[in-house]
Amino acid sequence: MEATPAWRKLPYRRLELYEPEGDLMTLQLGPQHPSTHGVLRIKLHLDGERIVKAVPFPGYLHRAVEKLCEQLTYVQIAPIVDKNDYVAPMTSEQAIILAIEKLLKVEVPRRARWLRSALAELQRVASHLLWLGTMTLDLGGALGGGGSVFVYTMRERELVLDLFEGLTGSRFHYNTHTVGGNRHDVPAGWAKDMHAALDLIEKRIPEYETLTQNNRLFVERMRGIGVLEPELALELGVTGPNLRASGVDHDLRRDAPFHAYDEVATNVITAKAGDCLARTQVRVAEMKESVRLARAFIDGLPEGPLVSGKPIKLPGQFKVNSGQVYAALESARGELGTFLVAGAGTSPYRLKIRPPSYHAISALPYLLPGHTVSDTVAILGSLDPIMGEVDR
Amino acid sequence: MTFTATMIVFALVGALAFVGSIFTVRSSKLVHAVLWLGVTLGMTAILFVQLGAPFLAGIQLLLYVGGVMTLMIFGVLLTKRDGDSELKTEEPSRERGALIALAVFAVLAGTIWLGRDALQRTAVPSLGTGWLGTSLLTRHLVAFEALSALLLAAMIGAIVIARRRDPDQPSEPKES
Amino acid sequence: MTLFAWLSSILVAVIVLTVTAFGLWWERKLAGRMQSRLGPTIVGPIGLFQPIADLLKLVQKEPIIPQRADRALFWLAPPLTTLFALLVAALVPFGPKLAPANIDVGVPLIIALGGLALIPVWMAGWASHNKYALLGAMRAVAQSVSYGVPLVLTALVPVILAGSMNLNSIVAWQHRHHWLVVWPVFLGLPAFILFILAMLAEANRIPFDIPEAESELVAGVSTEYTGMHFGFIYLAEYVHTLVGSAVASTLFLGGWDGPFGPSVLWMVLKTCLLFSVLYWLRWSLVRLRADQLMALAWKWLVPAGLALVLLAAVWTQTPWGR
Amino acid sequence: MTLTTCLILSAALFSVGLYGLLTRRHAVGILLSIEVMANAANLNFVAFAHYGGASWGQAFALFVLGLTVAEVAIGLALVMLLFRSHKDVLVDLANAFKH
Repeated sequence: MEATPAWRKLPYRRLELYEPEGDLMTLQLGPQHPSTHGVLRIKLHLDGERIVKAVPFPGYLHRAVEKLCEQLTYVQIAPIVDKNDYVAPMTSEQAIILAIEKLLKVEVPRRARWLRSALAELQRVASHLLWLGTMTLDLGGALGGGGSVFVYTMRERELVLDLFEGLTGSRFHYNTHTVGGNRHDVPAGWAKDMHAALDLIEKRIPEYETLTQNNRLFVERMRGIGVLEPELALELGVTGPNLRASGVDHDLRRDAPFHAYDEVATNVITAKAGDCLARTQVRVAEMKESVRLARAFIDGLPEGPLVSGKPIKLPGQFKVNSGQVYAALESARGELGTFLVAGAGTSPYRLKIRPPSYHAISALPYLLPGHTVSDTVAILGSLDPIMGEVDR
Repeated sequence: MTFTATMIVFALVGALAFVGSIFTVRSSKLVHAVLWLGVTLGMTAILFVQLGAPFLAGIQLLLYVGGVMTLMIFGVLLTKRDGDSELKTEEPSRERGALIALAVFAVLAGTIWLGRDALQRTAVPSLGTGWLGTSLLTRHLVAFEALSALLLAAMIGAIVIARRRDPDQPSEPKES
Repeated sequence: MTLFAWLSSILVAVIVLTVTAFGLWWERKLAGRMQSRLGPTIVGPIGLFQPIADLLKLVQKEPIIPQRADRALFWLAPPLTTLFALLVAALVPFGPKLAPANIDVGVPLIIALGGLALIPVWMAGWASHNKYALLGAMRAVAQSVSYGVPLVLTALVPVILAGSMNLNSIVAWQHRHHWLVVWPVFLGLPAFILFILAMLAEANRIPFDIPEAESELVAGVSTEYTGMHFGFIYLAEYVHTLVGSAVASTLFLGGWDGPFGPSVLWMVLKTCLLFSVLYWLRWSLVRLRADQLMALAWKWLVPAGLALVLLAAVWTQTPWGR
Repeated sequence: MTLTTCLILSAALFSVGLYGLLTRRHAVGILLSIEVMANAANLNFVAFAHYGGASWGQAFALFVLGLTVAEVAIGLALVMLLFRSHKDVLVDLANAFKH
């Protein structure tokens, strides 16, 4: 890569400073576009195929979830918010439950915390698998090599979804967490199934590495593309694998342990380059680490009650404190935080979700200029945004 | 005078070539003009086959239709300003141009017509592509080499002329 | 051209179209198996009539023309893409006597006609009045111009060795000596690989399918097309690959030459085998970026092609190459 | 098809090209017209080669092809230059090359 041209740094906000050879072309990438991971619109100003300025416009999937939650009781919120991050609903749900428990000062039994950790790790594996598939889909197209990797990763993701179904009875929107514990206990034989599934996934991860990181074409498309400098990442609040790929050693599982992560140590995976390839490497390595962690959490699942006291079902059972609380966990995409201000009744006065994807998206105006249209989808894909989470 | 298949093909192809050339010079949209030029050139290629020069026909398609037309398309699109209207050009002095062209045609056609007896020749079988190649490297060797030198010069010249002045630092932003 | 030649050309066109239809089925089946899926199974025995069902579906669909499209070009482009792709097929010899158009300048003509297929693709992209289509069209043009050069250069290797531009003579020469990929292997094999690469690029196949790059440009040149118009563009791409495989088999794999049995069988076998390998490539690789594609063509393929041509010329002057 | 008809067709094509050369204002349009004229000349060469006498006709046609390609490359490069400096390629502006 040649040195970054001066104009790439400057005009992402000041288009008038750029003097093109010919005319600039404005291309609306999205909201209906195969590679915008939902309904993101990016307004691209192109000089030929090179991007001069890029402005992302989120909001096409806005469903007013936060406002809706203000009308719901604390018990009702969880199944709503797990539709935010529809690729990793489990952590999406856990994030809100964490905040509510923290607000209500509910003690969670150890067994529930270990189970939650295991579920979070399984969810991370599933989410990263889907990400890897869509990433190659962005590079290789649905009618090409990308399609193949996508089908393979979906096949393995299915194993995780089967596990979740075995546990909660639902493949997607689980509603398995209640305030103060978990609703569904591990059924008989589930641990064995999980080990079998994880063995298979662990065996196949090297195959994906062959198809992606060790594939010359894939590497050529990803290396040096969309370099996210650590300073910029920190400034924008980018977290999760995107941040770790830029060389910042930050992981809430280790730095601010939630669930049972203070009892089982997490190896934080980082990479230096900060480009699309580094993000790929970090995620694939994280998958291996997550497999290890999930095994550890299930193997060491302590005996005891799953829910503190009597399961809380009715909103009236809450003794609502006034006050405000922020709780965060490390979802597959980064720091998924919830800011909760208690209301007078049984529903929150204000609920604000801090989605990691939104902050990842905000890096686009800085990453895209200087790259081509082809790189746009690679960069966007590598940031792993989930529009449901971005727009809420 | 009997109508043979060759004659019918010639009439059709020739007419198409002529029509193509008319549209090439008259189309208001330059993109259409380029495509019509393609028609003319392609039809000429067919005529080449009929005139016993299939190799030339192949080269014509390869170079002209494949290469030159592609370049022209680039030329048209890169020199486009905003919108379609810019691709249209209004031609001044259309009548004068037509008059001159007609006069030239009259002179040419008249000359051909006057010399029609001298032009009564029978077709000779083509000497073949092999012979063409041999003659290029023996009898026309100097011209052949000169042509290759010219192509090289043209290539370098085109690159030098059309190059961005400073490819690494496209136009330093001026502070405003 | 005689009447026989014209008739057999039409026959070849019909055969190629039929074969392409089942090539489609074969690809989907193959791709399905590669992706641990089944592929088409419903229509006909083992889904064999799926392409026909697809065709019927496409024919029924309403052709939609965007309001600001260049109507004439928009209509004309898709059939032309298919036509040009089919024209090449008429030049490929399927047996010593089974060459619809057995002409002396087969190689340049094939490459020229193959290059021509670009024009309607560009027409389609430009006429659509869609930015994605236009970007795709410009990519197609740039790609075709770049890859035309190595295509010509590598096709020159068998021409130089066999001393003829007639495809049938080239096969006959391979029949007398060796298949070109077998001997001289240091010429034949690299030339064959380069030819395949350049041919893939000309046919817009992955990893060189940037003109339609559906993840970036929605569908590139075919974005605005519906119904049978889309079908034509789609078909042309397949015909192009099929015919390209046939040409590659002819030039490098000995064409209709085989140890036993009818010559047509060998030709079809080699073509299908190559076709399947290309599909295999398609379903395992990601696509390159436009600038990487150009860099590959000009920095590697063109110099390599030039070197091969030079080497071939030298080889013919050595005692072994005479 | 005789030599005469070929020559007449060629003359017609040439005149049409000339018309275009005289009336087009867009630089690329002028290049197109020149292509038509060169093509007409080529037709003459090949026709004479076919109808006896001029066996070198095909060789010359080949040279003309090469020359035209070179001409188009240079011509388009100039057009690009013109466009870049003036944002327009009407040949009236070509005076600009002087200064």
